[in-house]
Amino acid sequence: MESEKLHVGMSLLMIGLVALTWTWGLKWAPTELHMGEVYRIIYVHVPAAFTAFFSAFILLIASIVTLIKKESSAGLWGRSVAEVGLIFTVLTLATGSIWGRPTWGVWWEWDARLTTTLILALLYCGYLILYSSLAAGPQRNKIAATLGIIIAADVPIIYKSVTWWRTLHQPPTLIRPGGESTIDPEMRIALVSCMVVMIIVGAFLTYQRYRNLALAEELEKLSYEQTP
Amino acid sequence: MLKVSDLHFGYRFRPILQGVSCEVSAGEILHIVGTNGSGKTTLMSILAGLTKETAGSITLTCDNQEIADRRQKTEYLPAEANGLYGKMDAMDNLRFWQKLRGLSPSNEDIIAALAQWDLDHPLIRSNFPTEKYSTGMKRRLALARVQLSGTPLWLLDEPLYGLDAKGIVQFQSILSQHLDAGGAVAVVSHDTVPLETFRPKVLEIEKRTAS
Amino acid sequence: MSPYGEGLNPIPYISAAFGIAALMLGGYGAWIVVQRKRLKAIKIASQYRKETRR
Amino acid sequence: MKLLFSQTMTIVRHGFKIEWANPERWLSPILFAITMLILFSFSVGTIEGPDTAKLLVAETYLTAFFSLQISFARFLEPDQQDGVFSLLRTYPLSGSAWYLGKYITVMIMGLLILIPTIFLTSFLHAKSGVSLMSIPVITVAVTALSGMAALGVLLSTMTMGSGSKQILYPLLYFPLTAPVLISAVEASKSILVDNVNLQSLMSSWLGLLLIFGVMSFTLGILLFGELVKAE
Repeated sequence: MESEKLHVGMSLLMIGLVALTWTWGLKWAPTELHMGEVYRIIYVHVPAAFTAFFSAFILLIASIVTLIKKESSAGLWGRSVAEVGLIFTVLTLATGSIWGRPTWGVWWEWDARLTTTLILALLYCGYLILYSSLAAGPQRNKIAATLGIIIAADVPIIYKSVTWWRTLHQPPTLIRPGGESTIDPEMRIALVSCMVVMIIVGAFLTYQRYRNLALAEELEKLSYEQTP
Repeated sequence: MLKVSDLHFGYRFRPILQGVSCEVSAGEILHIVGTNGSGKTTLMSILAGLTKETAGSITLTCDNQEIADRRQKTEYLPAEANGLYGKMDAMDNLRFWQKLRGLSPSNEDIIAALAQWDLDHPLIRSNFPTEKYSTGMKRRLALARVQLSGTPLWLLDEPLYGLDAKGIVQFQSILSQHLDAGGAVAVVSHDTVPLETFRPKVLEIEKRTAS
Repeated sequence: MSPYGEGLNPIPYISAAFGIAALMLGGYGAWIVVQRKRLKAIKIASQYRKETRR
Repeated sequence: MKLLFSQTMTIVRHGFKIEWANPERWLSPILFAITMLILFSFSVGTIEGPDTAKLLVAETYLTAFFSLQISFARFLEPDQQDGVFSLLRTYPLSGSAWYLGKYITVMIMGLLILIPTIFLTSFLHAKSGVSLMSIPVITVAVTALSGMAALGVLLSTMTMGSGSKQILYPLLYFPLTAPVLISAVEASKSILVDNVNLQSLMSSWLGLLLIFGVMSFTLGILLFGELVKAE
């Protein structure tokens, strides 16, 4: 099966790209004046956060397509991108709190971005649980698509309210994790390349997960054909 | 009135209806027969507009105009459900469904319809929740809803379920009134004897054979 | 300068962050690969049975 | 258009008939609110000092938040019995009239829970001198309710067929309406503490509440019709 070799090749490429951009961020990017080395966590935290929120956008598109084109497989795409989105939100929270420890001295800080990511993680969990709790079929695709649109439409409002709420209670600290305020050009290139690679990895994982789901559905189809 | 051509329906890759075609004209009864699980109820729910067919076409024409939204001219009686709000009484239940159709029946019309089904007794027609009704009474109330709806096409799934002998006679009388007035009926019923007098047109649905 | 920044050895934090990232993404990828293999095996088995039965 | 309006009014009128015939459906959220307020007082103790308003506002909105969720979760139960919901889908009933009817019913039942909660907090904590029973605060609360009700009807319809309804509320409904809680609490606080007037709040919290309300309602009207269409 030639496509097998293709996918193995692609995954190796992914691993190579990630390794390259991470070493770039870890080794070759300059140290940060204020925070020293520990800021390098930004090279995994910010790309993960960006991918997490970007997958919410893709979920919106997949959901709209599901509602418009009934027979399309967009429902499975929505389900896969939500799962990958959950992985990245959890990753963002983990790296965010690891970065927070040396920066704020605590594992959790009610930073606007982190809080929104936390809520987004809950929403992804809700989406996946609702998806699996419904009986398979066109109705489930429609309900999941509706929820996908609601979640994606709500994220900006959540972020807005949390940011206002956050600035009300604590004035923004000088360097916030994920803050690009004091970033110089060299760091910016490294960060952007890390982000681009992380988006590609996210897309690749979503595509592979989608293929598994499509394969599982195909097997279900076959199993029905066998039943008398 | 109702024309169904080459209807296909599959649920989760399982083809249930394969190329069903039939026609019901005004004043006619279509009796849908078939073994259990052959898709009779699925066909009814497709005709009622609850489920979408995967292929094929259904056209409903009343006084030779095609109806865009079939639901305006169709009343559906599901097999295991009567569509009654348990906490509401008979009058309110009937009034609710007629109002949704844009009709506003007076109390007399509702009571007259209930009378035909022996449900018009003052103690049981109002402030008496329908959840306290017996199965037969609920079925008769649902049939009263179908009768009051004034729609030309009736889709009745096991209408005789729970009806006693008297109920069956009442059912036959409203059925003949409906047919004489130029209405049409598609019915699924295991109990075929009461329908014989109307010499129904029969549509046989074979069970899907394993591919 | 963040009060906790100086004198704190950043290596464990950086390695923890990147380690978790590698673990989660790698683990998820591996899980997908395992799942793909399992599904493929079932598919091939069912096709084989179909041929022999006909 | 007239049919649309009469269909909506039919759903609203019969919605009330059901609620009236089944008082437990709206009494239990109110009683839940009362108990929560009492438990709040027991756990927080007497409230004085600068933070009084903050605590009272938080207490009110949290209590209202949870009791509203109870009534939203059970909102479509009468429709689910005896195949009423499926029969409604076979009727020539437009999705928006249906949604609008349900929305109005939920809004009024929501007010029946929200207003007593606000009154009770002010009543129970009269000694603290802070009262939420003022027009601006109630306007903020009702605006918050308008968004939550719009989302509540949609989510109730979506989770109707799913088995795990209980878990879906903390995972879906609360995170989605978190901005409403934040905005309502902050807006009410700025009214009570800094006696900011409503107009200036429009460009901040009240504005966000309105955007949330309008967005949820529009999503509701558009997506509800899609959900009930023949699948």
